[in-house]
Amino acid sequence: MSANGTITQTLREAAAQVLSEEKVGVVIGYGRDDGQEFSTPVFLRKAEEVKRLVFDDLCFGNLAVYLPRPEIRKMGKTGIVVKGCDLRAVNVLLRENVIKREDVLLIGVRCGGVGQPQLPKCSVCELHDPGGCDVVVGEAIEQQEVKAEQRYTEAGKIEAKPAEHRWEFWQKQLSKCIRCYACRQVCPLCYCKRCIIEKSTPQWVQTSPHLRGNLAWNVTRALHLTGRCVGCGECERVCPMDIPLGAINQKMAKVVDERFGFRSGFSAQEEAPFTTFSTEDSEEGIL
Amino acid sequence: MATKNTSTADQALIPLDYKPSKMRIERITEETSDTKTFRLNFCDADEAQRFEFRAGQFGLYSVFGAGEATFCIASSPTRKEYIECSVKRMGKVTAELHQCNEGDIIGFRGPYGNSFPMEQMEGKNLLFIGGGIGLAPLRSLIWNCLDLREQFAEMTILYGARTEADLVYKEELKTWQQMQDVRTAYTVDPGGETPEWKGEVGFVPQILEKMKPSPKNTIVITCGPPIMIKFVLVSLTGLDFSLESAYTTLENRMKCGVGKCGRCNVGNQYVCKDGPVFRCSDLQNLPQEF
Amino acid sequence: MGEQKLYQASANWLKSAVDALCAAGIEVLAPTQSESGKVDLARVTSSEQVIQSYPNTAFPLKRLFLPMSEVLLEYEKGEEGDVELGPKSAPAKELVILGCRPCDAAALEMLDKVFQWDYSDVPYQEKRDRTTVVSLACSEPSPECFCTSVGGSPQGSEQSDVLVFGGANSAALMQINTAKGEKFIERLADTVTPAPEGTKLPEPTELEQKFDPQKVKGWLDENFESNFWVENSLGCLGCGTCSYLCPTCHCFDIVDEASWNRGQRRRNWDCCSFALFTLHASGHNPRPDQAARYRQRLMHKFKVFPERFGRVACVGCGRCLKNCAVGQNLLADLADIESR
Amino acid sequence: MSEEKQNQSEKSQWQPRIVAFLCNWCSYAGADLAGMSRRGYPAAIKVIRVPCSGKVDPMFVLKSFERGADMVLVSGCHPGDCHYTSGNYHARRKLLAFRELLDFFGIDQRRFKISWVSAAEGAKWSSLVKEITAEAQALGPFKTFATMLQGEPS
Repeated sequence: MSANGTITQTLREAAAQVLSEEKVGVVIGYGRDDGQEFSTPVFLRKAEEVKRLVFDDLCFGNLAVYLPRPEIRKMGKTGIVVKGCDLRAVNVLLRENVIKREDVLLIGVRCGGVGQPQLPKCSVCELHDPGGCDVVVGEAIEQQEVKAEQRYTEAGKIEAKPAEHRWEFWQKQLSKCIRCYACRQVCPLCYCKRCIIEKSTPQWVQTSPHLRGNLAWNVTRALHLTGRCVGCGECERVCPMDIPLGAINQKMAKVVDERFGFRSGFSAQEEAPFTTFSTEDSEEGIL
Repeated sequence: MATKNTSTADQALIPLDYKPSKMRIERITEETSDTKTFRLNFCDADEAQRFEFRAGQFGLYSVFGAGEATFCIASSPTRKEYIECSVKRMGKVTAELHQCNEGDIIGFRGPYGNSFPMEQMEGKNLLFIGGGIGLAPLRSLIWNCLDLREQFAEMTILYGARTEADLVYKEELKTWQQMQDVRTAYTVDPGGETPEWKGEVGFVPQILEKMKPSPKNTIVITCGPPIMIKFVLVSLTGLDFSLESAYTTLENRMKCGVGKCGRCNVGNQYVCKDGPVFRCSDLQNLPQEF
Repeated sequence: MGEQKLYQASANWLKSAVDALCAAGIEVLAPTQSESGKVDLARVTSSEQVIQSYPNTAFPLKRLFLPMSEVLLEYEKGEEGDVELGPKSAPAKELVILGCRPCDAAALEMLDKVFQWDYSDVPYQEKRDRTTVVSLACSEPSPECFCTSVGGSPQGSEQSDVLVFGGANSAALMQINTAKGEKFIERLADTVTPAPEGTKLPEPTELEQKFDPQKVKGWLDENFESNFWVENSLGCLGCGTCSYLCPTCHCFDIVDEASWNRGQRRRNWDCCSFALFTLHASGHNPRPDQAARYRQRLMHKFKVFPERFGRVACVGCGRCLKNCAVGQNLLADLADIESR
Repeated sequence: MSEEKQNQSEKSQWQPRIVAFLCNWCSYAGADLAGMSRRGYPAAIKVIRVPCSGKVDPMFVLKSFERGADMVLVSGCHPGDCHYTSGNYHARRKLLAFRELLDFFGIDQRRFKISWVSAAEGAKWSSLVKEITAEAQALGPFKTFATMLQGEPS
């Protein structure tokens, strides 16, 4: 067990305190029932319930997905357990005015990485220590330096293929899509009340799970997350068809990084690349 | 078989391949700024010959390329030369329907669902209460009853809309008004009237209470927006009507129309198969999820 | 039922069946394993593609009869304003499904009930009629399995034309249940022999009953309004994974897709977890939140279906709990209901 | 006729379909000027007028391909000249990123063109259209989307 193992106790104490002092109406954290293969979301309303809380290396979920939900907001101020990667999503929600800082109480966890073996995103994590949280638990973790070329290795593997092979690859991958929209539903940044796919006048994206519709859906999803996606990788984790969605998002993250020097979710004040522009932007490829 | 409402093996199944019949739009009538009535004819003479329905049943109308949408058949089963439907412009299919011209071909499947209880209505006083576009299913029934007038006792029509401009079937409203053996009351919501308006002003339930119809030997059939139905039922109860002798129709999003696509159920009742016509007293026992 | 017809075959029965059927030019679906390790039924042309040992397939059978997306209608608008409708239905080719599990075969019973409810659904029935289902009895149920709680059994023969016991490591015993099953055996010819008189089926595999659907229904009857629905759906993301992987979920959408003067009407899977599922064009939604949608899913399976069709719409395959992204656990929810 | 020759002759008869989204203020006026000054340009191009190049959502482009376009062009005002001050700057960011995504999927990015044509550049418009029509002709029918529906999911 990694360094994460010792955090549970401190986390429970922190949650019990904010609940008993009525600083929050709910704490969203991770719990694990018997037989569960990974830690799953729990919603705690009372200090007595904190024994359900755990933190371990199977806390994959990005709980920020629950923050915009009306049924959660009804409970009052929301306490939420966030890893560094989750905090980036919270920052985007703040930046986009979906939630207000005073409506959330961030319980940051110094996380050494999740997954057995560890997820690729954790080995290039630049936010083991979530800054700007109201409470932080866990011991300090030494931050390894991450080089630019390490950030986009999944996208890079696909970029390295010749174009025909890329299309062949994606054709195979996208044909598998069953349009369950788990990728959208699990994404903390897909908070639209009505997704473009659910609008029919006009019907921009075909809802049928054939390659044409699936391509349109996945292109649309990728573009709507460009400059916003924080790379938490939840979409890829939950995809029941094992489509490498993370690579698509990573590609777009790379595009905005290279073109505009922008990486999403490191601050709640940043200006997103598609809400602004520079007169110096590249003209390459324009006739 | 112990299960309720399930067909037994010896009952012949109707094959359904989801292919619609082609129908030509014979006439388009503009009812209001956002509602049109379409008169349709089967392109195939045999299909026209075979087609039968009962008042209250619905069909799935399709504009090829836009999709299918569900509407009741608004014309009377006694007028066999055509069918009519009245469509309010709301979503994708209805918008496309409104773009259609006379002579265009659209698709139709049906009729589906149950119908108004014509047998129980025989010999009774009939009270029709309609609101807005909800007059469409009632219109089918009203003409059906008028064409068989001697089978029923008194007929009363109470109809209201938000404004004068939102009243549908304006010509027919006049015709009914002029009939000696039909009592009518038309109303618009307060503020919806023009200086020339000679009808009532007020919400349908208020006018109903003012009219004080007798519950004796009367069957009520009411269609309209859910909020109107809700208060009409309150008023009816206040006037000593039994909700056992009151009927209404439900609407839910539907795709198949025949109990397979799984979205129109309210509790264990499928609007497409067990409805759209429901007895009001039965509705009160269903989960309030409509 | 008359005398049970039993045949015996070698441990390699699956592979020999694939070869025999392929040689006869019949379409065969058999368990295969993808690069990522996923086991699924796929069209095969040779026994080399087939694996013989697996807990269950990733997908249930429903997509073979109710495809994820299928064309119901093709249309083409002519110059004169006329519309041509198609396609002409092609004669259905015979198809044999090899090696599905008894729970997945049993699910066809529920689908049959819906698709034969007063109206016989032609696209479904055509595929159903052309297909022979050869199931493989379970000797080692997985931890997520609970077929015995919903009236099934690891050796259940419901809707299996043939049920095979053993195989992989031991000789196979085949139980023939229908005329389609007999035809299947004929095609295998010399690779099977009638079992000697007095041959008995293996002892049933034990699988503890994990809840009582009657008790669950009793609670559901009384508790349309309950805090349970809100509390237990807080974590639910509202995606379609559970429904899409469910052998009995059958809800669908019908959409038109047009390009210029021609297009298709397609039937696509749909799911009661989606907000759009019941949304009216007016904006009114009878099931406005995830709690209502989650309730619909449970109610439909464990209350509405029993009331309309005499049994629950669940076969206990456990795919929903195994695949849920947030660990939503149907079994735990039902146990919770039972304890109330 | 040999099969190869037949293919060649079909290819020469074949006309590409190019969908062009032109901003109302510059490129559309530029195309108009080309017409008024009797500068010919190939008719393969189908013009859709939009208020601003910033209005063009990548979904417009995708939809065009879905509906059978062999090439799509988005054209707006030169940087600094946008009628709405910055629409074309936004378009530049959005559309170039979109083009990279298409390329990532392995979809031929030569099928998607972006240009700046001002209201005074009738000549540029005329030569641009000639140039890209020739390129579309040489590339042949855009099969990626056309063949996409042939394999039905099973």
